[in-house]
Amino acid sequence: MTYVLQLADTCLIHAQRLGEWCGHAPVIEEDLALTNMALDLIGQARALLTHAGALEGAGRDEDQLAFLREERDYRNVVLVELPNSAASPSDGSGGRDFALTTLRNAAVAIWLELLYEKLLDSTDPELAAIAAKALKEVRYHRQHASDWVVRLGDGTAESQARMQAALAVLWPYVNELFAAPGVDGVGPAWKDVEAEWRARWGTLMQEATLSLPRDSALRTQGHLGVHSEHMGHLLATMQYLQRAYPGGVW
Amino acid sequence: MTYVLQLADTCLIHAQRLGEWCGHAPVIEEDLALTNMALDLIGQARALLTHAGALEGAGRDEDQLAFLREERDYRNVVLVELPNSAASPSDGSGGRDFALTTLRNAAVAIWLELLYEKLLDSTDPELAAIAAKALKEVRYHRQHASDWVVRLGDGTAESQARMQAALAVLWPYVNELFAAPGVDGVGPAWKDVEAEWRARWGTLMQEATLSLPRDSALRTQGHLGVHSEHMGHLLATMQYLQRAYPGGVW
Amino acid sequence: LAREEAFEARIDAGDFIEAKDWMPEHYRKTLVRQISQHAHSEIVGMLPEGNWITRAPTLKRKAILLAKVQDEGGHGLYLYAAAETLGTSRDEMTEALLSGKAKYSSIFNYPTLTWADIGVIGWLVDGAAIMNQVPLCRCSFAPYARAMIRVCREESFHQRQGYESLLVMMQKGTPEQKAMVQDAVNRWWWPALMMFGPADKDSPNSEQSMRWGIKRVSNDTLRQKFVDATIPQAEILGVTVPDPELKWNAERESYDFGPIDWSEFWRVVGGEGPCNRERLAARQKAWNDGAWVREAAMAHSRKQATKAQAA
Amino acid sequence: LAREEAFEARIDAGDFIEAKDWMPEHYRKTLVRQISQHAHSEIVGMLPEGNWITRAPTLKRKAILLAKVQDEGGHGLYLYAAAETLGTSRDEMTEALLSGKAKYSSIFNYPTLTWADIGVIGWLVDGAAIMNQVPLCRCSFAPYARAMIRVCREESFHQRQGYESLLVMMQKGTPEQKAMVQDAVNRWWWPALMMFGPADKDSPNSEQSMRWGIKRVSNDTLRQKFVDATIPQAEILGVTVPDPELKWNAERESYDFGPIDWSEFWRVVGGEGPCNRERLAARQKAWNDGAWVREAAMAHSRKQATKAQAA
Repeated sequence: MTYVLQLADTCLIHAQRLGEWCGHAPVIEEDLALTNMALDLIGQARALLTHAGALEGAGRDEDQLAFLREERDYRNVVLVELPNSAASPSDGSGGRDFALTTLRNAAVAIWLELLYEKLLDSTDPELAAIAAKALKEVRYHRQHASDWVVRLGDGTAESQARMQAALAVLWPYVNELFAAPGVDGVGPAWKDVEAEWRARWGTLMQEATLSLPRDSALRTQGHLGVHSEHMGHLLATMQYLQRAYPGGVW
Repeated sequence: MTYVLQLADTCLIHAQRLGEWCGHAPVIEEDLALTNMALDLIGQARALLTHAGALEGAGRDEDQLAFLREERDYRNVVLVELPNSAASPSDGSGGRDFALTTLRNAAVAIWLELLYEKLLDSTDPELAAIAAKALKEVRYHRQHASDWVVRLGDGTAESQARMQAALAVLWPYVNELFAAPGVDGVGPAWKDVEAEWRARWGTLMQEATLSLPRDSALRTQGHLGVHSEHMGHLLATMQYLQRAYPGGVW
Repeated sequence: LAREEAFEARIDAGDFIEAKDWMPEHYRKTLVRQISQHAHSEIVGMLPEGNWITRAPTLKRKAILLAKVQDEGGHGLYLYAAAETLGTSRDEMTEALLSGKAKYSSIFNYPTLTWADIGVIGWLVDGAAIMNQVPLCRCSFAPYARAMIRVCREESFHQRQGYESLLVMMQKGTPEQKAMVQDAVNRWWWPALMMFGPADKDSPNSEQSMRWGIKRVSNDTLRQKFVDATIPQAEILGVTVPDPELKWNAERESYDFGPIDWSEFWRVVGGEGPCNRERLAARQKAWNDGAWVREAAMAHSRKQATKAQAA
Repeated sequence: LAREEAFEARIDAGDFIEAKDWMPEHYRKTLVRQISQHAHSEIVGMLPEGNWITRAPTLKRKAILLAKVQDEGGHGLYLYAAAETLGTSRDEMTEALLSGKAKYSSIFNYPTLTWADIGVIGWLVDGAAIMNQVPLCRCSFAPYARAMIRVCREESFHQRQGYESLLVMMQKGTPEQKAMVQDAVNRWWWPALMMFGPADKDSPNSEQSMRWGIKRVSNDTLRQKFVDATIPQAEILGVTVPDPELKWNAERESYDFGPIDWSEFWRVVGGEGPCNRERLAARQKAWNDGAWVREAAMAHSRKQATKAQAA
C-alpha cells in the first residue's frame, strides 16, 4: 500500500499545485493545458488511492485517503509540494513562477512515464491497468512540458535566466525521485528509473541550452512522510471543507 | 452580541494578518512591533469574544467563537481580511507589502481608538472595562503606525509611490468602517466616529504628503457576514487545527 | 448603399452572414463588442470558480470543477477566434479588457464565498447564460451562431452538474450544508436576474440588435422565462428565493416577481461591485507576469524559423 | 605584549572584560563571531515558529507563541547590540548572515511540521539552548554575560511554556494529539543533542575559548547534562526518545546514549539540511523587500534633520 500511496499522493499534490494556476497563466492556452494536466493527475490519483484503499482493506475510499489523513501520512515527494514560486519561501503562499512550474511538470512527467512503463509489467493487475491508462496522459504532459522547457530555455536572455534560477531551486529536490524502494514484482524501486531519467533530462537541458546545477546532498523524505513546511499550508486549504463539515455529503 | 462580534472579529482577523509578517519584516524592530500589535489585538479579541459568548449565553467560549464558526458568521470588516499585499489578488496568497500593512494599521488604530473612547461610556460595564484597557494599546499602535505612514509617505519618491498605490487599494474598503449601526447606550453607531476619523486621517495624509484617492461607491459588508474571497483562505489556515483534531485539548 | 440594402434584405430573409461577406461597419462593431465581451466573460469567469479548485470537497468534485473551468477557457478561446474573423486581434481585445474599456458579465464581480456557490453558479448563472445564449444560436452572424451552439451544449452540461451537486447536498447533506446552499441561493438570485440586462425600456441598443438578428428575444422576456423555468427547480431542490413578492400569476401563467435593485446593477457595471477591482487586477497580473513567457515563446519561434531557413 | 599579559592575568583572576577595555584581536574576533551567530540564531529561529502563528489552535496558544517569537526578536536585537560594542555594525553582521558567511544554529534548519513541534522546540530546543547558555552568564566578556542572564531567564520561561503545552496534550488530549507529540519528539531529539556541537575530540576551537573564559564547560559535558535532565521530564510527559541504546548507568549516575549521526550534523552545518535554503531565502527576501522601507526611513530622517537645522 505504501508504494501505491507514494505514487498516488505525488499525483494528488502535484495536481493541487497545478490547480492554483487556474485563471492566472501567461496565456489562456496554458490555463487550459495546466488545468488539463491537473485533471489527468487527479484521475490517476483517484484510481491509485482507490486501489491503495482496497489493498489496505480498512474500507477507506479515495476521499477519506485524499482529505482525511494527517500530514505525516502523506507519501508524496517534497518536489511536488513546493509552492509554484520560490519567492515566498516559508509560508506556502506567494506567487506563481511559470519557469518553476514548467520545469517541475517536465521532471515529474518524465519520471511518471518511466515508472508507468515499468508498471505495465506489474504482477498487480490493477496497478498495471492504471499504468496503461495513465501512460498515454503523462506522455502528452511530458511532450507539452518539454516543449515549454525548450522554448523558455532557448528563448530570450531573461527567460533563460529565469529557467536557470528555477532549476537551481528545484534541483536538490529531484534526488527524492529515486529514493523509494520497490516491491518485488509489484513495482520497481525508483532508482531503477534514475539512469534513464537523468539521460532524458540531460538531453532536454541540452536542447533548452540550460546547464545543470551542482548535485546537492539534500535528501528530502516526503515519501516517508517527512514533508516541508509548505505541506501543512497546502493541506489546510485542500482538506478544509472535509474537516469543517464532518459527515457532509458532496 | 453582533455589535461586540463586529469589533472582536475585526481585532482577531487584523491580528491574523499581522501574524503573517513574523520573521519577514523590513527591520527586526518592525518584526517586534507588528508582533506586539498582533498580541495586543489578540488580547482584545479574547476579551471581546468571551464577552460576546457570555451575551449569547449558549456556552461558547473564546476559542469556539474564534475557530469554529463558519465564514458567514464572522463579522469583521473586509478591510482587515485583505491580504498583506495586493499583488496576488484572488487567492489569499502572496507577498507582504509593508506600505499596505502600515496604512491599514494606522487606519484601524485610529478607528479603534475613537470607538474605544466612546465605549468608555458604555452602559455595558464589561465593554467599558475592555475599552479602557484596550485604549492604551491602540493609542500606541496609532502612534507607531502613523509615524511610519509619515516616514514612508514623506520619504523617497519610491516610498511615496508605494504608499500612494497601497492607499488606492485600501481606500474603497475604508467606507465599511462607518457602516455598522450602534446599540442604544451600549455602543455608538460606527458613523458617529466618521467625521473625526476623516479629520484625523486627513491630517495624517497631509503630514505624509499623500493625496487621498477619489471616494469609492464600494460598500463591503463584512460586518454583515458578507466577506471577500480572501476570507475563506484565511479561515482555512486559522481554523485548521481545531477542525482537524475535533475534541482536542491544547 | 446598394450593398447595405442587399445586406438588410438578406437579414430580413433570415440568411446567415459569414465573416467573408460584406457587412455594415456598425453591424461589425456591434458584433465585435458583443462577442469579445462574451469571450472576456468566459475568461474572467474562470476566477470565481478557480477560487475553489484547491478546496473542492471531494476528488470527483475537484475533477468536475477543473473540467468545467477548462471548458470555460475553451469557450473564451473559441469566441476570441470568432471575433478575430471580424478583423480584430486577440491582443487588441485583451488590451481592451485589461484597460477596463471592454466589459465582461457583471455576475463575475460577485465573490464565491462558500462551496455551495459553485453549485449555484452552475445552476443559476449558467442557467441564465443559456437562456441568454440559446437565441444566439440563431444569430444572423454565422460564426457566432455556430460558437453558441457548442457553448450552449457544454453550458447545459455544467448547469445539470451544478444542480445535481446542490441536490446531493440538499437531499443527503447535513443541516449545515443545507443552510450553505440556501445562503448561496440568497446571494446569487438577484445578480442572476440582472444577467439579462436592463429592463427593455432602459435598453437602447437592443432595438438595432433585434433588427439585425443579433438579438432575438428581449431582456425582460428572457428574464421572465428564466424565472418561470427556475422556480420549479428551486422547489424540487427545497430552497426558496429571496423575493417576498414572488408568486404564481395564474392569469399570465407565469411568476410575478419583485423589483430589481437597478442601482446595484449600475454600480457593479460601473466598476464598484464587490470584486471588480480584484478580477481586473488578477487578469492584469496574469498578463504582466506572463510577458516574459510570451516574449520567450516568440523569440524561440523566430530562432526556429531562422534555423529552418538556414537549413 | 605587556597588555596581552595583563589581559591574560585578568582572565585568570576571573575578572570580567568590558567593551572599552583593551583585548587581544583574536579574543575580540571570537566573541564577535559567537555573539553574532547567537543573534542570527534568534532571528532565524523566528521562522520555524512563525510558521505556526497563523495556525495556533487556541487564542491563548497564539498569544503565547506571538510573545515568544517577540522575545526572540528582542534577544536578537540585544545580542546585535552587544556585538556592536566590539566594533562591528549590524549591517555588517546582516550582510554576513545573508551571504551565508555567518552561521546560525543548525537546529533551525529543521522544519516545524506539526503543532507539537512548537511545544517540543520549547522543551528540547530551548532546553538545550539554556544548558548551553547558563555557563555563558559567567562569560569573561561582561556585556555578553549580562545579555545571557536576561536571555536565559526568558528562555527558561519559554521552556516551561513549551513543556506545559505538551503536558496538556499528553494528559488531556486525544490519541491523535498524543501521537503528534511523540512524533515531534522523535524528530527533534537527535537534532537537539547535536545543538551542543561536535564531540570534544572534534572541537578544535573550544580549547582557546575555554582558556579565555568565553566557554566554560565542554560540549560533551553539556550534552550529558542535558540528557540527564531531560529523560526524567520525558518520563513524566509519557513519551520516549528515539534511542534504543539509552539506559541508566548506575555507576556513572548518568544516562548512556547511542552514537550521534555526525554525518547528518555536518551535512546540515554544510548547508544541505532540510530547510537551510529556505531559511536563508526568507531572510534575504525580507531584507531585499524591505530595502525601500529602510531607505525611506533614512531619507525622512535626513529631511527632518535639515528642517531642524533650518529652524
